[in-house]
Amino acid sequence: MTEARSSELDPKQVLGNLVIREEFVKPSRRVFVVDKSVIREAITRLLKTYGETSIYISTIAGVDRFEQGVIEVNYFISILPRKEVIVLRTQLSRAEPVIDTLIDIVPGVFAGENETYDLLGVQFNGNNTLKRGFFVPEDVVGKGVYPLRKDAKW
Amino acid sequence: MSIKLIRYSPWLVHFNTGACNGCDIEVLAALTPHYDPERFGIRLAPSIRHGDILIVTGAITKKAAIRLRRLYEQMPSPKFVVAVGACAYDGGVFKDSYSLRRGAREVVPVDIYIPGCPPRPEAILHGIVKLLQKIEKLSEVGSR
Amino acid sequence: MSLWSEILKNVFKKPVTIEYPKVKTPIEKDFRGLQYADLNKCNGCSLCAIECPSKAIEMRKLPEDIKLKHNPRGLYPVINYPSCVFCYRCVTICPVNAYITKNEYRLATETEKLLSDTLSLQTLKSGGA
Amino acid sequence: MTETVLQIPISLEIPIGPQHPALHEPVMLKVYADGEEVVKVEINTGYNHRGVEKLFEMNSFYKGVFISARICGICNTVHANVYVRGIEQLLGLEPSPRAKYLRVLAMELERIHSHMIINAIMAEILGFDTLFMLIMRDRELVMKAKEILTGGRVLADYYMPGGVRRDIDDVKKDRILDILKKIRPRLEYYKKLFEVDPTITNRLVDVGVLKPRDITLHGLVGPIARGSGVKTDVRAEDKYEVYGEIPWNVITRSEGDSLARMLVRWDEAIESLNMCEYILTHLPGGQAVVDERKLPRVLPLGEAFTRVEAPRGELTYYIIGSGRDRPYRVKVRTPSFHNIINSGFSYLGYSIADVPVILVSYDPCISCMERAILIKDGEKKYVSLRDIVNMKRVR
Repeated sequence: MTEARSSELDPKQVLGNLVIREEFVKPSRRVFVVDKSVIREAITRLLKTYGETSIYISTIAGVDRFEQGVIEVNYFISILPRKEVIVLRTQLSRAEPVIDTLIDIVPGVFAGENETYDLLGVQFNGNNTLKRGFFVPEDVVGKGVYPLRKDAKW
Repeated sequence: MSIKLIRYSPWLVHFNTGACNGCDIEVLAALTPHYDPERFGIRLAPSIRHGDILIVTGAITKKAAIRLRRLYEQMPSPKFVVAVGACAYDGGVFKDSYSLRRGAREVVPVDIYIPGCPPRPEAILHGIVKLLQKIEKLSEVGSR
Repeated sequence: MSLWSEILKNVFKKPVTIEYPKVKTPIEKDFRGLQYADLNKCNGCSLCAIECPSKAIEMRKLPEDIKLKHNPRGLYPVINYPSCVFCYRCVTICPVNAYITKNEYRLATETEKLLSDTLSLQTLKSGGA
Repeated sequence: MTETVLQIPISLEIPIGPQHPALHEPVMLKVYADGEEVVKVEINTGYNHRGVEKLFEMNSFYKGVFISARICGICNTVHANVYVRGIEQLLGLEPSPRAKYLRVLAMELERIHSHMIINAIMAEILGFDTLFMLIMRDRELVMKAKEILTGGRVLADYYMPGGVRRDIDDVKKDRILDILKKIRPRLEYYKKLFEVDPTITNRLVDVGVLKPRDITLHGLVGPIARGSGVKTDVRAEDKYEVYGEIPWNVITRSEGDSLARMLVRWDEAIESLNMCEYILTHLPGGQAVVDERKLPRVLPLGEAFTRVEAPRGELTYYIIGSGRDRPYRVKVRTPSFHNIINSGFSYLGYSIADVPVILVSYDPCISCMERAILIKDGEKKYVSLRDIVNMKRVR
């Protein structure tokens, strides 16, 4: 009974005071901008409300916003009973892109966090599986270049 | 185009150097009943050391290039290389990527190119038959 | 019982194999095979070379003895087939529909380049310009 | 249990790949085995990394349509479709109803042939080579239908923002319908074979069982999730193109083992066949082909996140426009990226002989997986694709 009711909750209510502002990604997918320090809490709340078998992290997309000096990390979360995809967006400073890992809460971020680290150089605190050069060829790794950064040269 | 020319059974070795699987499934399709290259004695070799013809599919990534070179060195002579698809020729749509070498010929000597993206199975067979005719010519010159 | 009928059916059935070099497999008329520019129409705008996703098209100068009124710049596209991905972007983007498309797919080549220049230049002769 | 297995001293290291006769995929596996039990598998990847996401940023977004199709040859129409829909969202274009129907037709034909090829490979892995050859023979029919529709056997290059690139007439329509009629009894026969044949069921039943909780926590998608009773299908959730209009069902099974995953695929192939026939008999009139010369040249600012149900599961594209002719960022997350990299836990407790079966039941596709970056290392028990198949052959 409680299960059915909780799946009707709007994700905005669930996240509550964590949301700094709301944006949109076409086609009408809601983006909740949260601070990087509360990302673990946000995911835990979503997991608790909707249940472990009802949501999964679909994509982790890092974006280098070169002009603004930030690296965005977007978590695309699919909520199955609501047939909806919401986005949690965090912004990290470009000079020191560090964010807490989710790997102990949701093991499925393993692939995404590794990829974001190798391509964009985002450090995930507490994830000790990160390793460079598994995908990027060695000559690029040797120069310490993250290929998807806008100022990358090789 | 006569098949009589073919005296030997060339065995193929297939190496995917970073293809999109398009060429791979067409190479696979070329080996199935519809086209049946075993009529010419062509079949997949169980190991690189038994192979006569190396089929290279896909863009040559820097990591795979090292392996391709090593495979080529391990093949017994005479050995021939067939580059299948635009990616193996020069990278196709992927040229200019940070992760690629420009084409198979940078790494190994290529005997025949099969254009297409991906080539039809018939085109792959056509290319191999053409290569066999070339081999035949070479061996005739050699025996004289 | 059904086993026997299956066996009999298969004994008299033709094999599915197409004896390829002897028998040609049926190819669709509009299969994306080789394409080249018809110089009777091409105006040398270079749009195909710019738009080609695999950068397989190179604009070349026409031979000196050929002067075309509709082609003031004297350029024509030359496709390098091994590099081409046969997406037909050049065919659909061409402002004057100058490309001729064929369903020919047997293009295996021993040489490093297989160019469309002779095919393109032939269109001038046959067109009787 | 997991911990103790990992602590067993490693007795034998078997390197497999990147070139291997049974393995047509460029991955290198280091398998650590103790007797029959795999204790650890390391995957070395990067052999197929082509830097696609950077290429999107370097080329105009029209070239991106063709690059996206070449990320994966087996699922090229879905890649192109999801990219084109993202571009359409940014440009504000809407294709005609006929174009939408034709788009779905191309995608469903591709789903049939993709599901057939993975089932054929599964038959080969089980040592049932006759079945492999039979399925591959019948798959040629689907390829012919694709050739009639799109002009290419594998790579369709069928999509353009605003519509499709070629139309079909009544003659072609009837030919495709004829082919579909021939395929239907074959698909039903193979499905029955997978249900009843002891050669297959003895190897697949109760192998690689996944619970719904494992599926969502590890982000597994597609037929794998549906084989474990998780009802997730982007076609039903987003109702993109015309999936909201044509009748079809989401297939789920509750067993969660390898056989359930393969049977979900056969059921889906039959479901796709029904959709194709419905589309061909209910094709609306109008203009489907878009004039590429009149399309806008600039991609406006904005963000789009589009999803599609690829044969292997949910495929997502995240596109950011730049106000110029090239996108600012394109992020591609392919189904194999999650299905293969995150599924390492599922091999625990099974013997070596079961590893290839489990692996193939995930429908591995390295080119999809590595398009951007692939990283993996020991730590977990990690087993990769078709490669492990080889393990069996090596022995």
